[in-house]
Amino acid sequence: MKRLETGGRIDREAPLSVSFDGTALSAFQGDTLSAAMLASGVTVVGRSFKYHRPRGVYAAGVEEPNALVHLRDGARHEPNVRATTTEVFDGLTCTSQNAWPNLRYDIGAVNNLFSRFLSAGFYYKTFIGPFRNSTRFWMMCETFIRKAAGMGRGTYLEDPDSYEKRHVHCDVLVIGGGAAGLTAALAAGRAGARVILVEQDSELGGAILSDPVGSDADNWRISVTKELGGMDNVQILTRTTAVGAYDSDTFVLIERVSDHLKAPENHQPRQRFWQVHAKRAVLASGAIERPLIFGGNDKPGVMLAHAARSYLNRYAVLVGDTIIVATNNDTAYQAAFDLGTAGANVTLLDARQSVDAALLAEAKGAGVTVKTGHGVLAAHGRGRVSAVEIAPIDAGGRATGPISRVPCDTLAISAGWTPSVHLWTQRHGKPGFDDASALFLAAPKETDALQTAGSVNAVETLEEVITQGFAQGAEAAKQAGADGAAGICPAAFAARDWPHDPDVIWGVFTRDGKTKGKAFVDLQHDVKVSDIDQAHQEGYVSVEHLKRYTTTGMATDQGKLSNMNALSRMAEQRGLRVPEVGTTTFRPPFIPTAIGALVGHEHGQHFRPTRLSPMHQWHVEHGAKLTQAGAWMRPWYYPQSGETLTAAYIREAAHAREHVGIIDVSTLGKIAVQGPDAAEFLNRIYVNGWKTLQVGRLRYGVMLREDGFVMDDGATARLGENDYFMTTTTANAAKVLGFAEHLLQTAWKDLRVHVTTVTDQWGTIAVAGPKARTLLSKVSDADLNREAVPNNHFVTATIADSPVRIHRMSYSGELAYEVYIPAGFATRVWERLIDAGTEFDLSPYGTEAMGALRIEKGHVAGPEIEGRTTLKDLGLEGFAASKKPFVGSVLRQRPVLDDPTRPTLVGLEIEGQVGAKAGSLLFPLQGETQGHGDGWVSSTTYSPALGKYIALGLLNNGKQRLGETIRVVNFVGNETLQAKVTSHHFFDPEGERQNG
Amino acid sequence: MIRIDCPICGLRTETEFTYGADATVTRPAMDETATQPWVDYVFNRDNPRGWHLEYWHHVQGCRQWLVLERNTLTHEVGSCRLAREVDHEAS
Amino acid sequence: MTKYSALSVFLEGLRGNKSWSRAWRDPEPKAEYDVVIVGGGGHGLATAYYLAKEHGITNVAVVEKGWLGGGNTGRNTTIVRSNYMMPGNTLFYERSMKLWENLSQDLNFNVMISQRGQYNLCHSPGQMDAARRRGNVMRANGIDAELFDRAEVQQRLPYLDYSEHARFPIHGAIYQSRAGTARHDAVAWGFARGADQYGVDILQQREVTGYLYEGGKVVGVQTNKGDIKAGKVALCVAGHSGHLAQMAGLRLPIETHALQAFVTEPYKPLIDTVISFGAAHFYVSQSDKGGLVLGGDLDMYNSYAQRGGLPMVEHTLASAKALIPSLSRLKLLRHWAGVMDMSMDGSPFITKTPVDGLYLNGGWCYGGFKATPASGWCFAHTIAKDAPHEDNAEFTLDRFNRGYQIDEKGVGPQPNAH
Amino acid sequence: MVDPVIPLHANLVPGRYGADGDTAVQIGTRRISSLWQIAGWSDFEHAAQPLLVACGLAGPGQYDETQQGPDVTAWRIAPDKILLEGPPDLTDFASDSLVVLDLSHARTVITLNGAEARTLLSQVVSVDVSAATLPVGSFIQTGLHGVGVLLQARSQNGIEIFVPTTWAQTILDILCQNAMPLGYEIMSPQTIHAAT
Repeated sequence: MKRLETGGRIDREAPLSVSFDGTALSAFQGDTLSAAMLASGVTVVGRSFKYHRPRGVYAAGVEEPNALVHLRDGARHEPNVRATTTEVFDGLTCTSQNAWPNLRYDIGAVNNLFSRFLSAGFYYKTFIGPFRNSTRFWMMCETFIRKAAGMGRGTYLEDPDSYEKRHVHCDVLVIGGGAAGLTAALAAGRAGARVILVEQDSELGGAILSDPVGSDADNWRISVTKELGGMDNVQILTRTTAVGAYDSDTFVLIERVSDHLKAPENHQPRQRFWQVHAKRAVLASGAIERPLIFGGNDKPGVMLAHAARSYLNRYAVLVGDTIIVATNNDTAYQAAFDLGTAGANVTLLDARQSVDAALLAEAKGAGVTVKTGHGVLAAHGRGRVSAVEIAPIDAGGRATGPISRVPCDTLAISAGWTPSVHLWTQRHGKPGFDDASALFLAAPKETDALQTAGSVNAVETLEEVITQGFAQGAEAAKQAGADGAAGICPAAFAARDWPHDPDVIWGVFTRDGKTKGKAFVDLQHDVKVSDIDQAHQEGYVSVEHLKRYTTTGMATDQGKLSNMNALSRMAEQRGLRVPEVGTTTFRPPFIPTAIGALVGHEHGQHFRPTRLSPMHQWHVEHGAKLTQAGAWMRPWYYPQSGETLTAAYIREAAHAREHVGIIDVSTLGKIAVQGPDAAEFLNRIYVNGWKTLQVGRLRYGVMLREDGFVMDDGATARLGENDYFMTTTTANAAKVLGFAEHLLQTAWKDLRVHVTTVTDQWGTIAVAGPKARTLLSKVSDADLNREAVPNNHFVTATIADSPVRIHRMSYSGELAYEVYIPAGFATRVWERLIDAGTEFDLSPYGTEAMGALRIEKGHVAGPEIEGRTTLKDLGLEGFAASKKPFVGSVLRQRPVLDDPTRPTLVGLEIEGQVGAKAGSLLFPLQGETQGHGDGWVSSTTYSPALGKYIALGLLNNGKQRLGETIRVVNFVGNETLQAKVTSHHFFDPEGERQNG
Repeated sequence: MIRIDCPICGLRTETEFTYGADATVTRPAMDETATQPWVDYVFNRDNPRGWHLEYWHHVQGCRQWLVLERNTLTHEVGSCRLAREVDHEAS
Repeated sequence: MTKYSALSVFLEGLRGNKSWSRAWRDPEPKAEYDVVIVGGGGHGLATAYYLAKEHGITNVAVVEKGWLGGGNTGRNTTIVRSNYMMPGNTLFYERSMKLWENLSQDLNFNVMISQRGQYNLCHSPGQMDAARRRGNVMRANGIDAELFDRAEVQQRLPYLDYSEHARFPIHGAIYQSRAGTARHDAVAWGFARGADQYGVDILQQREVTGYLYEGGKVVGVQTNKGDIKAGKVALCVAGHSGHLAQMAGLRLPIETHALQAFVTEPYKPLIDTVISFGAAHFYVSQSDKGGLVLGGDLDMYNSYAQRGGLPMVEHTLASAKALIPSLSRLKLLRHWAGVMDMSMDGSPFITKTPVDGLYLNGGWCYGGFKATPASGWCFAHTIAKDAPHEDNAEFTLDRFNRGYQIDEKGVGPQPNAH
Repeated sequence: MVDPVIPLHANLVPGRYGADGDTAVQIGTRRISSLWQIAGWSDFEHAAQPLLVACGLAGPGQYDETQQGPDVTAWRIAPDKILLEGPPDLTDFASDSLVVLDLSHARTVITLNGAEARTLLSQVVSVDVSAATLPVGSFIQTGLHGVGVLLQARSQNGIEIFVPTTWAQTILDILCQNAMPLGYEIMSPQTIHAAT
């Protein structure tokens, strides 16, 4: 292996510092990592998955199964990086993987010696272990298996780079920048369509980049690329891979913005995710060369013929001195000729019995020896291939004559080409089978918006590739509504044809149909021809069974190299044709894709949007500890210096009962219900009646789901004749609104009602405590006397120059008001209350204290309205009107929901000085503590007002058990308490305080 | 990424919508007191494999409930109408 | 039939692995069976196995339209656990767990039960309370469960996001140490081999197209390759239950939805347990091969397409990175979807149907894999005895009429929310 | 009446952020003088006409086109709903056929200006925001980071985003995050006020 003095697309003026396992490589700008490895004589680049066999560079593109490395280090460390698609940069460091202690002496290679015992599915048959009802033996074995498995090593360090998403819309998306893609983009661009042309390589050209610089092909590429570059309506994305074709018109592209650099620069993302919506798309994704199968076909020094040519012409690396090219088709001849011309001693073995005379003549001219009707039966060599056994073969690939051993240092192979139909099948399912080429091809219908062009269709000549690309591009533009003229297709250049031959062999075998030595179908996963045979023998005959039993096609290349050969062997075993065997399904992504790129910015604090009260800034500035409530951040408690949550909530709750407290309840869902039929609407959606509610009043309401369980509760005020103001719980606001809109737009179209969220319009402050009225009277112009504003009434007023609405209602059980303030004035009103409250010893309180107050009062909340409780369970059946139907009124009467022994809401007074934990189970004082218990604890708190720990719970037949002492068992906390069952109205059951 | 042609807003991605399930069921009249019609409406489904009529709610757009024809096997979409303009008995 | 063991692997290896026998036969169907099971996935094969093993009913056929184990059995994220809270579910899933623990020995097939434990993370005090209730129910039913606080979780799973940037901070977790994973394909193959050894006929590539009736009773199935008579016909076709029930004139409380699964490239061990995020529907484990297996939420709309929509791809991977920031540079290898019977309360059916002679096992939502052994065990009991076992007594179709909704999440009759 | 507080003011720290080079986009906010929603039913267009005329508007308008009157801007956000910026108190127009709702505090405007304003927008919304599809004078209701917003193109390089107020901060944060590779400037609220 050596770097040539001239030629290639590398910049010899720009040598780069690149190392592999600590050894410096010869590398220039324009190299891929695999090119630099080959240029530097690196033969073994990695170890295989199962047998840890040494492997070398096998391909030159995304299909590479062997050359996977650890790239970079520290937080930018990345495992399983394909050297063949990694552009080198100055300072690149990479190391080998899946080898210990090192690549040369890998302990794991012992598996290779025992491979006969590790054949397909061996682990299903052993490691079962002697112990009944125990998985211990297997798990012990598994520990070792897991360490040996896997490929690269990941890191626990956080990725320092950013990823970006973009959404673009175009008329024509062209996938692939090879000859067909270039002409497709050209035609569509000339027609005036908005075109996006995507190419995964760093440059446009596709296979043309493997032609010599200055060749006709290269000149053609430059001229077409130049014309495309001049079109404003054509966007060219290089270093970008179309990884997925999703529903409708959606494609996902991943652009590697900074991967060719040591690290992203100037705040640029590492990668960019493009979500493309394309009216039409042209898939010009080309084809991937297929390997021939024979014994020892995995040895370093064996590689795809086109890869050898690519390394030569693009990177000026001659991969060997004495090269055997083994093929079953015409296309490998060009590789042989170029390698010969570059100075290698090349022998070409063609499996076919007869070959076109012109081709043979050309070979003679290039100094390439051709043996027709011959194949490689086995490759030999330690570390690297040093010789091959060749033999004359018949049309089935079986050796028919004497075997001879020929020395060589490189074996370049080709068994034909497999079209890359991945994106088409992602969208449309299984491909069709083309008998002429014996290949799976896309089967587009005339109407499909995803068209195909070029080698992906197994087109035989370059002329046709180019004209088909052009025609498909023009058609796509026309279908997308671009009506300009595409003009004339650029003339083709000379290139080698790809004549179809459905009868080509896929492997070379001994006289009795065996491979000679280990012959690998899936290189990375070490699946041998004999594994496929064995799976067949054991009855794993379906393509899906065989894939899963042998793991063929499941490696990081997802079968790009192995699928067709595996199918061919299966077909032989079953005596069927390949299409009758079928094929597995290609799934996105086309190539392994960084998770970060699919996430973009939606991680960390941006994982989900955050919703903030208009008074949020004040809470933050005043030291509130915040908690999540769905999307919202809410003040949990306001700790004084060094105070714990428990100390703080007890202080805050007690304070509200003694003096006055305020809490930000802006998170309550608020819905404007408007229209002449609003009362009828409320009557239907709430269990209680609304026809009598007068303007200026409000009322508590409960609503059920359609299935009769409780959904939500809250107060609704009547602001005007046709104007109601509904509140919902924080958690259910969106659900209630969507449900109301659904009913109004589908089932209740006759009701003239609109519902609109006004949660964002209003900040809300609850003011609670004996001094609440005094405080509000001081800051507002309203008359809040008991007579003027009894409970469940509201008034409009002004506080701190802001218009507000003061609702008199209580959640805490105290004398309490809710002040509704236009959001932009909310902080101002809050601050006014804080200032004015000094003389009343006002203190803000958070959600934990709010919880304590509502538990004392026996109000239900989320832990009780948990989706499985009924009105009766929660002691709310008194609200249900008997004379009118409402949502859920029929299904709530199903027998199980109506069972009198169901768990019902009770209070629990905990004995002793330790609180119960919510989620504890309830059991009678006597008997086993087994099963589901007699109920559970839903909410707990220390009650400052009662001076004891209390809880709410749901207890079987609870109403009949008041006064009973029961056990409260928290198994996971190893704690059993006793509690007395009481009414859930612990505090001020008569409501004297809130009505005072 | 399913794309839905909202009659009000135009062609949009599915992420702007929430799914409202089967649009072929008819909610019983409010005064229906028998259990079975409600059980059928709330719980039982045709669940076709192929073309289906479904409710979708354009929550991040015009907030209209839509009736969309969609193929559950291929995810192709057909007509899309405002639910309020769909005569239920006729559909 | 070769008995599998280390010795047999050794001896066969010496002989070049040439004399392994078939794992199951490819028989010609008989004209009539005592029981025809429709659906050759894990549940159908387990049903056949336990019919033979527990009830001595061996004149059984399993009819599969494609290849056995080719549906959801081979598409799921392989998690087994028994952390169910609702009466009707708790003991059923624990029966399954107990069967799992002996399944490799029972089947003489290593289904690779790996009791690596499972963490359900909690991100608020309310979630901790709900987890405690679940854990207490489990413990009171003899199922292992532990509740960990944030510090304990951090010590055990140091690679999660405990930074101040975490949108949903971790408050703690509920943990079941006996939970874990199994090798999904092996479960189907092991049950198939086990059933076959009892004489059950597994008929692949044969699609049921209708039923044979006598006086309103189902007495067999029509298939694309001819009729087969049967004493009883049992459906095990989760994902397609609605479709096959409709052929018998039944409307089910089921919608079919697609659930996605994801696998990364293989890596050396990074995550040695199963972790479920509490702030979004997301869970992760690492397979023996080294791929991280990620599970997400439903695509939200009815679907029979076995491929996933892009929004849920983005959503699931966002959850992955939000939970474990270091996953960012690791690479997604492949994603796919299975079609789920999503029932109206999130719980399954193992029951006789209103049609005489027709039995239903379905409605598994995305809990089907872990239920496989108990599902087969209980369904076999139900078919053999014509009455449910107490562990599946509530998995009936009429429970919605009665109001017995087994709703683990408390979200109500909204299939895509379970 | 006092000035309402725009929730972003505390966090809009004027300055230049992100990538070096030309400032690709300026991010700021502006006051909403008033915002009302009017809604009706099958006779909505008829019922709304007097109010629209009083606001100097010709009619209910199109679903994608901003209607600009002398003092009032209007967006037809649904078949039977119109959002109006700038009108006086509309309470008196309410009837059995028309309901009105004050939403003046329910939205916050985030402004994007600059050569890459539309690029930035394309990073956060899935709709086509190119000038061809979202021309000057048009509007779109769509989702941004999971939140329903209204976008309007005020000029070739100037976009306004109407965000529900309680989501405004999170939207601003995600916009800034996305603008880092472009290079952006946060405009001081005073500057913006002076400019509008």
